[in-house]
Amino acid sequence: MAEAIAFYTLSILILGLGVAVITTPRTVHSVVFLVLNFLCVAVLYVVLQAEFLAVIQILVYAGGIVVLYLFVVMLVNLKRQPEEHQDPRRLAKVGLGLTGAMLLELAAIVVYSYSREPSSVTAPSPAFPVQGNIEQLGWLLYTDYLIPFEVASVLLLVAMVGAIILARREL
Amino acid sequence: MATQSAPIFDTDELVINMGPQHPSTHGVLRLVLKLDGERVVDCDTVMGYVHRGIEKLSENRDWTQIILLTDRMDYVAAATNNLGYCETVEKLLGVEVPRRARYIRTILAELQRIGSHCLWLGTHAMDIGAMTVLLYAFRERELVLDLFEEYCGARLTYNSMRIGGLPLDLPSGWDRKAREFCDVMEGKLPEYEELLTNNRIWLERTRGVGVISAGDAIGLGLCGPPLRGSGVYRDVRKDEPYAAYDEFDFEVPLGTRGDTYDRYLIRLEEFRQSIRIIRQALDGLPEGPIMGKVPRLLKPKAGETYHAIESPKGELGYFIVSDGRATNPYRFRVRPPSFCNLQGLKPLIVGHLVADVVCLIGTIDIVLGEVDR
Amino acid sequence: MLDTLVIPLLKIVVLLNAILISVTFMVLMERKVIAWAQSRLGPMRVGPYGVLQAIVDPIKLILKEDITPIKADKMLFSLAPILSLVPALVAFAVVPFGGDELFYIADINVGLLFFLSVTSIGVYGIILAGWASNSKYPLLASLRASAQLISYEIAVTMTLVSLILTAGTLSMVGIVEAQLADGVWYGFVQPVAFVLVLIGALAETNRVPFDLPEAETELTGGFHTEYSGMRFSLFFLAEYANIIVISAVTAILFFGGWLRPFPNVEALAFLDLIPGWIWLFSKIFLFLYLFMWIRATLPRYRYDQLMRIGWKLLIPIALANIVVTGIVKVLV
Amino acid sequence: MTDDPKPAGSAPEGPAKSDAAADRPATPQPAAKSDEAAKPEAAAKPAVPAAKKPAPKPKAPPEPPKGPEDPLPPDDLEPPAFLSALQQAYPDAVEQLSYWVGDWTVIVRSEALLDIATHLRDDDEASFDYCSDLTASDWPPREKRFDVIYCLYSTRRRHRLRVKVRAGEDDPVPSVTGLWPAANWFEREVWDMFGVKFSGHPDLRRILMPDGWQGHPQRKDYPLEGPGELLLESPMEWLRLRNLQDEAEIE
Repeated sequence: MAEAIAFYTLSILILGLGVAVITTPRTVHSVVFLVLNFLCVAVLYVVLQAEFLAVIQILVYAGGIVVLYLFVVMLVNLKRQPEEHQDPRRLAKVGLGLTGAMLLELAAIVVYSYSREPSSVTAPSPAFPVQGNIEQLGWLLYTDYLIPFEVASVLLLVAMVGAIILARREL
Repeated sequence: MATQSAPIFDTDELVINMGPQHPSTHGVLRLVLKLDGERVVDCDTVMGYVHRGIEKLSENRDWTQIILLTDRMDYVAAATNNLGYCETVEKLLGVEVPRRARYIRTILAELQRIGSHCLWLGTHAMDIGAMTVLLYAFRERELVLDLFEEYCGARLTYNSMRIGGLPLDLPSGWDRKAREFCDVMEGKLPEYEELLTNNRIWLERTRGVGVISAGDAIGLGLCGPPLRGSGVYRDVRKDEPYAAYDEFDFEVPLGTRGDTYDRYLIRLEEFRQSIRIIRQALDGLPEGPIMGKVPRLLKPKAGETYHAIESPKGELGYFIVSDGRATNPYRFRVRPPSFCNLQGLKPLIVGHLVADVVCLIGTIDIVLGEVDR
Repeated sequence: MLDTLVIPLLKIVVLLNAILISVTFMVLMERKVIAWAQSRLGPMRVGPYGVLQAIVDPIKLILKEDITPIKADKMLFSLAPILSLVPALVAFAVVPFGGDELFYIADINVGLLFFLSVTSIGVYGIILAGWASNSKYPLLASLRASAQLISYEIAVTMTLVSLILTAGTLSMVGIVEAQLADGVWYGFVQPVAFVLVLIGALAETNRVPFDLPEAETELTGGFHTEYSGMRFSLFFLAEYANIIVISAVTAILFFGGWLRPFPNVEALAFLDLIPGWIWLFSKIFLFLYLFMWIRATLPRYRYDQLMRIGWKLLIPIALANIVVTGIVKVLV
Repeated sequence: MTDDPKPAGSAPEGPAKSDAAADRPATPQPAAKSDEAAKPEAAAKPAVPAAKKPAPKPKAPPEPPKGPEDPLPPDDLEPPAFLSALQQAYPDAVEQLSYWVGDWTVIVRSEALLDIATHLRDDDEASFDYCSDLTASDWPPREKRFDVIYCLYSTRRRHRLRVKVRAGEDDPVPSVTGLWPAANWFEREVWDMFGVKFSGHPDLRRILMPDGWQGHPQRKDYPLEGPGELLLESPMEWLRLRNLQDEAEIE
């Protein structure tokens, strides 16, 4: 019961803040709403008993990445209006496409979850040799998901090198 | 590889006003800084906030009344201002100053140099964030002020010299106290050095910051420690000796790199040389009168002269024109060392960061009362 | 009900008051310590040896006029001081002041990470304060703050990874217990990590020599230039609460928390007569003193030098430290 | 901005304070504040009858001084080598040599100032690489009322020289900023205080006085009391007028 109340309250908050992020006229305000949004998501993780994920969510997204957003938003002068695009209904088209994709995805999720055995969702992975949330996570990452994990880190490394090369005019 | 692409966003230069109310501009100096990020790309120096028209006032005052106006220029080194003015008028009048008076003048001027450098050291270190040095330096400056108070009764604006000599002889026991002060001061210098000279952060903040070559320094008319920091041997005390400096043995410290650290080392060394001069002067203090033969009514013959002394800030020059008829100078001009050194600020700070600006204002050691007059 | 709600609430109230009161006395202590370092007396007028200054100062700040600049962004301008204070207080939730359950509010299994993530939120207070003031010096300060805090957070987090490797847990209580089990303070096992964390702590709390976001002599007070009265004092509260919490965490991670010195030496067992929390408090006190001592002694770094130290010195050393710790852990 | 102050009592200028005040009209100069207003008066009014040559001549106490004495060097004194060389190199440009209490001064024509300055800086004998001071003095009765004085010093040879140039209100003096960057602010100050124009100066603005100031305070005909009575008597009114002016500028 309490869990349900928490979940729905948080969901409403998260959605409301999400709307606030894209509707606020001032960029800095929208970044602040984004931070609050992330914090609410972190609380949602805690409700789902994923403390590690919650803490990482705050540390990486709220504490790190959004600070960089703010940094950029404060540095850059956004007074100039964006130039008029040739197709005035471009935004509508893009929005329509995105919405369609989103709805498709949602439908796929619904269909998928109903087509499966309901018990398989709650069934845990094979028994862990370790106890505790973080320990289990670490165990999984370095055994079953080792290759995706390493691929992700290499991808991030490549992205970082690319960003540095783009940012520095001459090397 | 350089990609030529138009910037997507407008990047404005940030223009900030540093001063006239700012904790590190050492008075009412205003710098209009154009910043690219934190890097200074342009700088305009605005001054004149304490312009009191001392030159104009002096042209309407008696020759003796001007002495106390000179106090108000470089108010942390009033005695050297007095000295420069009195010597210039004596040069115009052709008055011979007794040897004892010249010795005492030298002692006072060197004490003043120590006092002024104390203030510089404290504020300079404070600007860079080392707050303790300020208190230490002011502790010693207090002793200098005490000595002056005992000599002439004032602690800041001394009015301590007269045309032709001195108003007062040294009080009894003053020379002993001055000697004690020399010992104390010599003992305290290692304290400053311990806090700063080999401090990693201090080195990083001052080494290679505000480098100016010898040629540029001469061209820009820098004087005093900023000029000597670039390795130019120029000290009015040696080149054009005045007071009793030709009778003493002292060295002129020179820098090699011309950066803030060199200027810092030079001023610290000047503490030691000043102590050395004071000791020599106290040892050899001759007996005799303290006033030369000066006419009651001062009316120098028509003519003009320029006379410079080495104030703690640099070459302090007086250019005085007498028309030979009035009891006041026809033209009274001060060549303020702070003004000239301040002119060297812009080439120093362009290209540096905001944090270096305060460091460089400190290193040129200006007093706005003297810049603006 | 009693165990899950009332007692934690009571603990929170007690702790909160303790922090706020200790901050005021910390200001007094800082003034006194710096005064002694500078051969002067410090506050002497209010009460014997100026002790009551700690009470008078907050009263003065509360009574002062609270000014909001006309051109400021009012919402963020009011939000910023709160945003900077709250994380500093929240971080205390996972700081254990003793081994017994009485001495901490929560011992969660991600305690150390929680501490790091919560303190990383505190930077928003500074950034938004600088931006919302709509003034140039605070803006510069908030740019400095964001760059500085991010880079130092990375260094500190990286460094703590090697400590976590040594302890094998993220729980604060667990780390102290691990030190007891190993019979040694981790300050001696991980001296490099200790130094790095200390430097990072100075940088994250904006203390000399890394007090660039405030830098009175350059930026005229930095991000809080436009603040006055109580809002200004909230920033101070946050700064000092941060110092206390970071001192406490450093003491716990590297100096055995509430353990006596040399917990493995039987001959020193008589030291256990002194309660654990006194040990912890004296360690915290030593760190506080160290912070003040550093402030009285050192000049300030320059912005680019600070960034250089963070990225080119601390982070590589922290990475190397992780590798070395890992190798030692595997071999031993 | 201000009205003519017309000080009623004592004469404002320095030289007028001599004992001979009674011989003259009560206020010798109406203390004009703006240079435009002062120009015709200053040129016309004194109408000094005698030759305006500043060469040594018998003193005329009641008159305001017509120029500096610029005493000739004594006959038995040989000028330094670089001065003789300068005289030989520019016989027409060097007007006079002067010597007083140990200081050498050379008076040159302003057209040739840049050549002479370059010579003085680059000549090995002279090598005056350091512009110690640059200032002016004002002698209102003279037609070329300003003396611009350059105090030069050589950090290599360790000797001094003063160079003097005469300038009127409208004839600019060539700027020596290109030779000695130090002269930049000095020339700005001279412009600010005396209104001497410097041609070729990169940035000739006021330096000590506020940007909107009227007049040049160091001139002898500028009153010691300052710009006028309005500022002193009714500062609010003065401020209002000033603000009006500022607004006009903004629009």
